Amino acid sequence: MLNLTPKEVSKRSALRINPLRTCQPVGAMYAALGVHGCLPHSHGSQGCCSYHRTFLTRHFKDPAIASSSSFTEGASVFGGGANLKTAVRNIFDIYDPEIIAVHTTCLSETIGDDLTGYIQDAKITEGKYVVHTNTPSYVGSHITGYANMISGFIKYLSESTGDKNGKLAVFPGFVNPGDMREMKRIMTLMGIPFTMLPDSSGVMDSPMTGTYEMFPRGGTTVAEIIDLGNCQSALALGEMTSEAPAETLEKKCKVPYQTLPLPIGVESTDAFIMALNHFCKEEVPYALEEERGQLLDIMLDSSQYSHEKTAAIFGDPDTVLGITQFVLEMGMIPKYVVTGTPGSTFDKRVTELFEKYQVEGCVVKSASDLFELHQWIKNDPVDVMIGGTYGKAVARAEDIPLVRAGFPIIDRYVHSYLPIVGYKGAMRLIELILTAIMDRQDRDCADEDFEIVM
Amino acid sequence: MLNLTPKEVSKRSALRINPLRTCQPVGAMYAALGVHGCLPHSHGSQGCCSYHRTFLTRHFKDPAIASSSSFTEGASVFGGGANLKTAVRNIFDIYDPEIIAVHTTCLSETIGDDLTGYIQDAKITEGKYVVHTNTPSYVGSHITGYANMISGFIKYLSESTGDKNGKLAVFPGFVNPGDMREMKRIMTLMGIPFTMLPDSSGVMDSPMTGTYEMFPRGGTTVAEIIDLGNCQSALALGEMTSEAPAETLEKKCKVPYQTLPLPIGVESTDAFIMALNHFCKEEVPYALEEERGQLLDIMLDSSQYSHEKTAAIFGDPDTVLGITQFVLEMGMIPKYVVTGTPGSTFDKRVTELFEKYQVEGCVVKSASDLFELHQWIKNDPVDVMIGGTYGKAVARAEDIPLVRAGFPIIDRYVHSYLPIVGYKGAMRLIELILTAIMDRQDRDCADEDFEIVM
Amino acid sequence: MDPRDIVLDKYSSKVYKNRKEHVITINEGEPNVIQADTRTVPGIMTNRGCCYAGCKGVVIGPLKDVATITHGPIGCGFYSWGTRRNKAKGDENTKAFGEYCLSTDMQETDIVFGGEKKLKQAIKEAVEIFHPECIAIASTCPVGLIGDDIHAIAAEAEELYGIKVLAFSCEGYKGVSQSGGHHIANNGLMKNVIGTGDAEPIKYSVNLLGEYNIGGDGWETERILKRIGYHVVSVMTGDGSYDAIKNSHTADLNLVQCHRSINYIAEMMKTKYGVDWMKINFIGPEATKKSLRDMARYFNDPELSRRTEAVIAEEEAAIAEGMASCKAVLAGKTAAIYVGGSRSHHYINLLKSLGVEVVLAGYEFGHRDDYEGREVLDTIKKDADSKNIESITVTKDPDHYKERLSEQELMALRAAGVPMEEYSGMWEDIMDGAIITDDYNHFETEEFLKYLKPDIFFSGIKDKFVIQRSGVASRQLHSYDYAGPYAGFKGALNFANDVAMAITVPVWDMVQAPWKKEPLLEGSLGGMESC
Amino acid sequence: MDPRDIVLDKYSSKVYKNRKEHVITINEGEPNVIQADTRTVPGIMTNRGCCYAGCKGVVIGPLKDVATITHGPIGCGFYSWGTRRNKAKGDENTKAFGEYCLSTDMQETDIVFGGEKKLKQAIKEAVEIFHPECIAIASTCPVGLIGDDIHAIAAEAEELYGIKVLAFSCEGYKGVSQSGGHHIANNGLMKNVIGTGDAEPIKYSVNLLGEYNIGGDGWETERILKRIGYHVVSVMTGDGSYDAIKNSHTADLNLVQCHRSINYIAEMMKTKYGVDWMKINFIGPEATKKSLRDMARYFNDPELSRRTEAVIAEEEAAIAEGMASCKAVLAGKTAAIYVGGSRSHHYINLLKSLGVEVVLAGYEFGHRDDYEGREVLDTIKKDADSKNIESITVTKDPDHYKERLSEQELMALRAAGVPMEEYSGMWEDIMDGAIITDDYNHFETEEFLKYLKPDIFFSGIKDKFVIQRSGVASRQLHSYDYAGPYAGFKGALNFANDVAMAITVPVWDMVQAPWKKEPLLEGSLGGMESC
Repeated sequence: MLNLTPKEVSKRSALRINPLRTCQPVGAMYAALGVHGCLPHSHGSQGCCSYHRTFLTRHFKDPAIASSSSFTEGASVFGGGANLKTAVRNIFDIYDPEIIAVHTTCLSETIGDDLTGYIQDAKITEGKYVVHTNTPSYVGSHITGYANMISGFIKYLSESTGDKNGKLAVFPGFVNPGDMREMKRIMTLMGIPFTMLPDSSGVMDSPMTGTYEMFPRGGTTVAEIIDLGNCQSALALGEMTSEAPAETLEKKCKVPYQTLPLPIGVESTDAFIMALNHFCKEEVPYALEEERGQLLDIMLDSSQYSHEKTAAIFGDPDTVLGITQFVLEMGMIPKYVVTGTPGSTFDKRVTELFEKYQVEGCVVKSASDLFELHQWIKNDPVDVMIGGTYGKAVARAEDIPLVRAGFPIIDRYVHSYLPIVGYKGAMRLIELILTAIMDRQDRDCADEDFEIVM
Repeated sequence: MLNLTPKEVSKRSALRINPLRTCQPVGAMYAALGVHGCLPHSHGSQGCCSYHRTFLTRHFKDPAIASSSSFTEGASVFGGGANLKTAVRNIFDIYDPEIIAVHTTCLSETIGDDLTGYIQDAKITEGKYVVHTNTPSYVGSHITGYANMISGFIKYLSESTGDKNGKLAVFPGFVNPGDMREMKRIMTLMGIPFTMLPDSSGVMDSPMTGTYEMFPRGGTTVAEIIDLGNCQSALALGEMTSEAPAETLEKKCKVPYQTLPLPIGVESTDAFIMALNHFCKEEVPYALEEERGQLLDIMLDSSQYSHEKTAAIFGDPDTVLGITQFVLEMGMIPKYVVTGTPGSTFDKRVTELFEKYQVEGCVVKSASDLFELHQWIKNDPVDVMIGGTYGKAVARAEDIPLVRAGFPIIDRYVHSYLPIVGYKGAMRLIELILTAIMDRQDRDCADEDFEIVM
Repeated sequence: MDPRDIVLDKYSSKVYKNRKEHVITINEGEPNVIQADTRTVPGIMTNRGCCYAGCKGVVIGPLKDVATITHGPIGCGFYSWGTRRNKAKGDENTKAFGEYCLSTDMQETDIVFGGEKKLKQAIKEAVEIFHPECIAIASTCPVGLIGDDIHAIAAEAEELYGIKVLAFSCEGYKGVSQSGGHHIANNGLMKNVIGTGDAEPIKYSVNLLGEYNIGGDGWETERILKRIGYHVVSVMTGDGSYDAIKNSHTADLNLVQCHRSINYIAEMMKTKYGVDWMKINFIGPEATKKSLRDMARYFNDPELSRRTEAVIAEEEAAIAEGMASCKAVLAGKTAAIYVGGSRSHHYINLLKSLGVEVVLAGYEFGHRDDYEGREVLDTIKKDADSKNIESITVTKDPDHYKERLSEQELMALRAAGVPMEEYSGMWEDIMDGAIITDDYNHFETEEFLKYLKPDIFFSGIKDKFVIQRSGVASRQLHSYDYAGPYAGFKGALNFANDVAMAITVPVWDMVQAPWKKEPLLEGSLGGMESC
Repeated sequence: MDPRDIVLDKYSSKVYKNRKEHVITINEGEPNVIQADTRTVPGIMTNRGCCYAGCKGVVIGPLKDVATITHGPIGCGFYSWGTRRNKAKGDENTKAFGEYCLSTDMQETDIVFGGEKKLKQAIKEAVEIFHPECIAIASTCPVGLIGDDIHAIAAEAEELYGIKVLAFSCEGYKGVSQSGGHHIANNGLMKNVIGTGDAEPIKYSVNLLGEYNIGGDGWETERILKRIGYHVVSVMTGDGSYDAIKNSHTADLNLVQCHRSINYIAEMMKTKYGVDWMKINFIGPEATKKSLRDMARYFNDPELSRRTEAVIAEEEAAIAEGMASCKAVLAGKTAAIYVGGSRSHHYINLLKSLGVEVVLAGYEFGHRDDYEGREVLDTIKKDADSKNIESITVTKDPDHYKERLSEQELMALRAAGVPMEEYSGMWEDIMDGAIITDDYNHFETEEFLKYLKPDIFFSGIKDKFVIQRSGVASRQLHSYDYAGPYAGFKGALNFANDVAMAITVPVWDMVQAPWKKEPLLEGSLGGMESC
C-alpha cells in the first residue's frame, strides 16, 4: 500500500500529490441541493457535472441531481450564453424546479462568461428563479464554492423589507444532513425561530419510500431565503465556511452576525448554545444540560483511554478545527492537523488551540495534502487518524485505525444520517474514537494483558 | 486465548462453562433502579449486593446504588427478619429513599424467609414504601429477576380505581437507558400518554454536573406505578421479559395487554408503532416515516455488504431475538443464536424466524453458554459476533469482529446512552455491524483489491 | 401509444426533435437506425462525462507504471483518483501509481500567467520523488484555453530526464462525451508507445484491448487464456503498463473487448503492424465460449482447440449449479441496461442465459456502429464536434509490419462467423420491441421506469439511488458495485449471484410502512379517541 | 466540630453507636484504637463483599493451573470471572484457566434434592474436557445450607481421577466480609498444597505472599527480585500455580505484601516449615527500597547487597524525571484512600513522595492489626462471626521443618528495623488529623467528600462514579482502572502519571455549563424577548 511514498519529506512547490480538497463547483452543488426545489446547474463541460454528482452521490448514497450547460469546443470559444439559455429553458420545461442555482467552472471562468448578463437575458418562468455564483476551480476549494453559492442565493434573493421577522439566520457550515438535523433539533428545543441556509436534511438523507421524488421535502425554501433579509441576526457556524455568506447578508440587508466554530465537542457546542441563548432569553432546557452532562460523564469515565493518544486529523478546515478542539478536550494530542483548503486562518486558529491546551510538537498546515501527512506519519506515527475515506490507504499502509468523520466518506454507510455536532454528535464521535483506540488495545496486547473490564 | 477449549463438542449435563447469563437478583436490582427515588435492597449476604452493584456499575459507568441485609451465619440459620427490619429502618434514616425494593437471594430463598411477613412487620415511614419480589438465583436468570421485580412493584402498588387514566402502560424489556429514551421519544412523537416501568433513563445515564445525586431525576414514580392499574391497556415489549409483568397487571387490575418483540430492526419497530397507532388513532407522524425510510435506504444501499454474511448472536433472549430478526432483514445468516437464559420460547421464536427467512444450517439454543458457542465457531466460523463483552475472548481467539450490543458491555463506553431500538437504534446497529464487516474487508483484502469506494 | 412515444411526447418540440432520433423501439426486420455521438442538449441531465474522463479516467489512468499528472485545477485529478476500479498490481519491477493522484493543482495566477512553469516543476518533482519510467500529462479545460504547450514541455522533459513523457490534450470541452477522450488517448499510445519496444514475438500471443480490469475482469480473462495456452503480451489498459504496451505490436492477434473505447488502436495496429483483430466478448458463458472458439479457429492449432474445449468444459461445469439456481430466481425478469460504450451490449446475452430479457438499453457515449454494427461506419457523417477530435493516419511500419493471416484466410474466418475486424453492434442481441435510448438522461430514466417497470436496472452511481428509490433493484455496471469480476465463467456466476441478491434482498418486502397500507383498526387495545 | 463528628452526628443513635468505633480521627501520640472486622449494620451501603469473594475471588481464583468450579447458582461464578485483573500467563507446561468460568449452575431441583450428584458430574466433565492437574471447588451460600458435602466429593474425585481436588466451604454468609474467605483459602492451601512438592531448595529463594499480580504488579516485583539475584519459588497467588505452591516450603523467606489476606499462611509456614517471613511493601520507591534492603540484610550476602544497591540506583534513576514532573502537578494535593485490606496503607508513602497527603483512609475488610499493628493481636477479642471461620493449628513438620535464621539473628534484624514477623499497620504512615473509617460506606463517602474535599479519591468501582459526579477525581485501587503495574519503581511512575492524569483531565474545567454561570446578557445579538 502506497509503497512509492518515501519517508524523506521533500519540498514541493508545484506537484500536488493525493489532495485533501477538491474544487469549488462541487461545494456549490452541495449548497444548492440544500435549497428546496432547487436544481444545481453546472455551467461548463458536462464532465464537471458528472464528476460532482458522482462525488456527492458516493458520499450520501442518495441521488445528487444537477444539470450542465454541456459546453462543446464551440461554446468554449464563443461563450456559453446560448448554452445557458437553452439549459434554463429545458430545465424548467422538463424538471420544473422552483429555482435553478448556476455555478461556474474553470472553463466558463477562464473564458470570462458573464453569468449575470446571461441570466438577465434568460427566459425565466413566472414565479421561478435563476441565481448564480462564480466558482472558479482554481481558487480555494469546495469549501469556498459552498460559501460562494450560499452568498449567491443571498445576493439574488434576500431582501430587507424593514419588518424584522424575529428569526435567527443560521449558516450551518459544510456538514452532513445529520448535523443539520441536530442543529435544528437544538434550536427547536430552545424555542428559536430560525432559517438555516442551506439545509440538506430531507434532501440528501431522504427516506426510501418506494417513490422517487426529484425534489424531496427538505431544503431551505426560496421564501425563507428571501426573508433572510429580515432576520434579527445571523449565526455563522464555521468561520472559514460561513463567515463569507454571513457578511454578504450583513452587507446587503444589514443583518448583524456572529461567527462561531462548528459546534463540535463541548466548548464549541457551549458557544453555539450560549449564542442561541443570548438570542432568545429563555432558560436553556434541561434536555440540553442533560446531554452535555452525559457527554462530560463519558469523557471523564473514558479519559484514560484517550489521554495523550495522538491523532492525525485531516479534512475540511472548520470540521478539522472542530474535531481538533474536541480531541484536545478529550486529552488527546492532535499531532498533525491538516486541511487541503488554503487559508492562514486555519493555521492561526489551530495554533491557538495548541497554545490553549499547551500541547507540544503538534503541526498544523493548510493547503497540505495526504502525501505530506503520510510522510510525517511514516516518520512519527499516531494512534488514530480522523478524517475521510481517502485517508484509508495511509491508515492501512501504516496500520493505524481510521475514524471516519467529515468529507468525503465514500466507503461506508450511515455516516451522513448521524451527527458529529452538538453534544449528541460528540457522543457519537467519542464512541468512534474510543472504539478505534480500544479495539487496537484489544488486538495488540499480549494474551495475558487482555482486559475484560475496561 | 482460550487455548484450552477443544474443538470437539462434548455433551455436558452438569458443568456450565463461560456462562451467558447471570442470576435473578441483579436483574431485580436493575429494574428497581428504574423507579424514581428507589433504593434496591438485596436480602442476603452482602457479597451478592456488592457483585450486583459492581456488575451494573461496570456496564453503565454510573453509580448503581443498593443496600444489603448483610446476612451473617446467624441470620442464615435463624432467618433474616431482624436484618431486614434493621435495614429498612436504617435505609429510611440514612438514605431517605421514597421506596425500598427488596429482592431475595439464593441464601434467603433457601432458608425460606417470609418477605411478605417481614415487610408487614417493618416500621415504614409514612408516605414511604417497601416492596419485594422473590428472585431465587437458582431459577431462570437476571432476565427473570428483572421481570419479577417489575411484577413486585405492580403487586404492591398498582391499583385500579375504576377511573381509566387514558394511558398506555409500557414494559420496555431489559434494555439500556438509551433504548428507553428512544421508546419514549417515539411515543411522545405519536402523542401517546404512557407510563413506562421501569425507566432507567435519567438514572443510569444521568449527567455529570459536578453534583452527585443519589436519587437522580429519572425513573418511574411511585405515583405512576400506582396509577398503572388505571391504564387503558399495556404493551409488553419482549415476550420473554415483559409478558410476566403485563400478566401481573392484567390479573390484578384488569388492564389488557399486548405482547410484542423488542422493537429492534424494521418489522419489530413497525409492530411497536402499529400498536401505538392502534392505541391512539392519530396519523403516524412523518418524522417516523422518514426515519423508517432512511433505515430502509441504508439497508438497501449497503445490502451487498451484509448479504449472506454469517453472525453469531448471543446474550439476553429478547435482545438476541430482536437482533436476529434485524440481521435477517439485512440479508445476513444468523448462524448461531444463543442465550444463557433457559426457556423454550426462545428456541421457538428464533426457529420461526429461521423458517420465515428460509435460512438453512442455523442453530438456536437457549440455556447455552459461550464455551459451546466457541466450540461451534471453531468448527465453522462466522463473519461477525454480536453480543456483550464476554464474547471478546472468543472473538480474539478466532479473529472475528465483535459488535457490542446487549448486556453486559463492560469494556467500552457510550453504548448505554445510545439506542439499538427503533429505526434510529437500528441505524446505529447497522452502522456497527457494517463497520465491523467492512473493516475486515479493508484489512484482509490484497493490496490490489483495496477499495476506495464501497 | 407505446412507451417511447408517451415519454418523448412530454418533451418540448425542440427537445423532442433532438431526442426522437436517439430514442427508438426495435422493430423486427427493419433496419433500426439511431442517432448517436452527438452533443447533448444543454440542461438535459445527461449521464455523460467529458473528454478528460475518457482519456485520463478510462484509457490512460489505468497504466500502472505511468505517473500521470493532471495539468489543471485540482478537481479533475481528484475525481479520477482511485474511484474507477481498474485494478492493478505492482511488483518489484513495476511501480504502481494507482494509489496516487498527481496534479499541478493550478491556481488563479497559473491561469492568468500560464501554467507551463508549474507543469515543468511538477514533472521535476515527480521525477525526483518517484523516478518513473514514464510520465503522462493530461490537460483539463483551462489548459487549452490559456494555451499551455504541454507537448513541447513533454518533449523537453523527455530530453531532460531520459524517460518517456506523454502529453494528452484532452480538455473536457472537446467532443461530446468521454468518447473523444478515448480517441485522443488511443492516438497518443499509437504515436508514442506501441511499437517502441524490442521484445521478441511469442507464439499464440494476443493483446487484450478495451479491457480495463474493472473488478478484476482482465485477470479472470487472462487466467482462462493462459490455461488454454495463450500468451498475453499487453492489456489495454486494465492492469496494463507502458512497459508491456511498448511491445504490443509483437502479438499475433488483438482481442477487442470494449469496441467503443479502443477500436482505433485495433484498426491502426492492423494497418501499421499487420496485427489482426477480432471482436471478442468475455462477458457471459456463451459469449466467452464463442470468443474462445473463434480464437482457436484463428490460430488453427488442434492442440489449442483441444485445450480450448477442455477448459470450457471444466469452467462451465464449475458454475453450472450456481447458474441454475440463480436462473431459478431470475427467469422471467426484465432488465434495463444503460452504461458506457460497449458494456450495455456485452451483458445482454449473459442476462438471457439467466432468463432475463433486456427491455430497455442504451449507451452513454456509443457511436452508431456500437448499436448498428461496423457496416454503418461509412454512412456516419462527421459533425463539427467529432471533427474537433484529431484522427490520425498510420501507414505500414517498414520494420515491424508483418502479415499474420492472408486476406483469403481472414475471409474464410469471417465466412465461418469469426468476427475478424467485424462488430455487429447491439442490434445483434437486443430483443425486438426493446426501447433503445442513446445518451440516456434522468428524465427518461424516471419515465421509462414508470412505464417499463424492469425488475433490475443496470446503470451507474448517479442513477443508482434514483432507481432504488423507485422500488427497482439496481446494480452499477460501471463499477460492478465494488464487486466482481464478472468476466468469463466464474465472473458470470458472480454476476448472477449479485443480480439475484439485488432482486431478493429482504428490504423490498418492507418498503411500505404498515401504517400506509393497513386500515386503522378501531381501538383493539383500548385506545382512546381523544389522545 | 471536626468533620468526623459532623458526619457521625447525622446517624441515628443506634447506628451512631456502631459507627463511632469505626470512624476515628488520628490524634498525635495517643494510642489510636479502631473497631474493625465486625459485622456491617444491615441497610448500610457497605462496600464489602462476602466470604466466597475473598476465598474464590481473591485467593484461589488466581491459581492459573487450577480448574476452579464454583458450586452454586450461576451468579457468583459469573461475577468472579475475568474481572479482577489477577494477570496470569500459561505456557506449554501450564494450563491457564483464567479465561474460564466453571460452575455447577445449580437449579431449583439441585437445591431441593441436593447438589452433590451435579457436582460430581461437573468434576467428571471438567476432567474429561480439560484434564487439569488440580481442581478446586468453591461453595456459595445455598451449598452450606442444603448440606452438600463437598469435601467428601473432593476426596472421592481425587481418588477417582488421580488428581488433586481441593474443596473450600466459603459460603457467602460466613464471617463479616471477604476476610473470612481469605482465611478459609489460606487454611486449604496450607492443609492440602503447601509442602506437598518435592523440589530441591534453591539459594536466595523467596515466596511472594499476598501478591495478586493486579495489573502485573507481581511480574514487576519479580523482575526486580530476579535482577538482584533472588529466586521466586512461588507467588501467592497472582500468576501463581498449584504446581509452584506445592514447593513453597522450600523457600528461605516469605515476603508478605498483603498482610490481611495471607498472614495466616506466613505464620503457619513459619511454625510448620521454619520459613521466616517479613512484611515487605513494593508499592512506592521508598517502600520498595526499604524492602529490598531489608531482604539484603536478611540474606546478609555482600554481593546481594551490592546488586541490591545497583539495581535500586538504576531503577530509581530511570523514573526520577517522570516522578519529578508528576510531583510538580500533584504537590500539595490531598487524597482519600479506601480499599481492601492492606492496599490503603501501602499507597500512603507513595503518595507522600508525590507530595500528596492522605486525609481520609480506611479498609473494607481490615482487622485491627492492619490499622494498629500486629502488637494488638493479642488484645483482639473473637466474636461470634470470627469464631465461625475455622482457625487451624499447625505443628512442626518433622520431615520438612528447617530453621533458617536463629531466633537471635531474627532479633538482631528486628532491632535493625527489619520487620521480621512484624507489621505495624496503617498508623505507621498515616498523618495526624487524618480521618479513618473502617468498613466505609456510601453515606460516609458522600459526607466526607463534602467536608474534606480531597483532590483525589482512591476507591473501587462502586464508588468511583459517585466520587466523580461530585467533581472529585477518582482512581480505582482494586483494579488500577485497568492500568498498571503500580509496584516497584516503574510501577510508581505509572501510578504517578495516572494520578496526575486523573486530576488534570480537561473535563474538570468544563463541568459547569456556561449558562449555569454566566449571567444572561441582554440581546446582544438582536434577539427578541418574545421568543
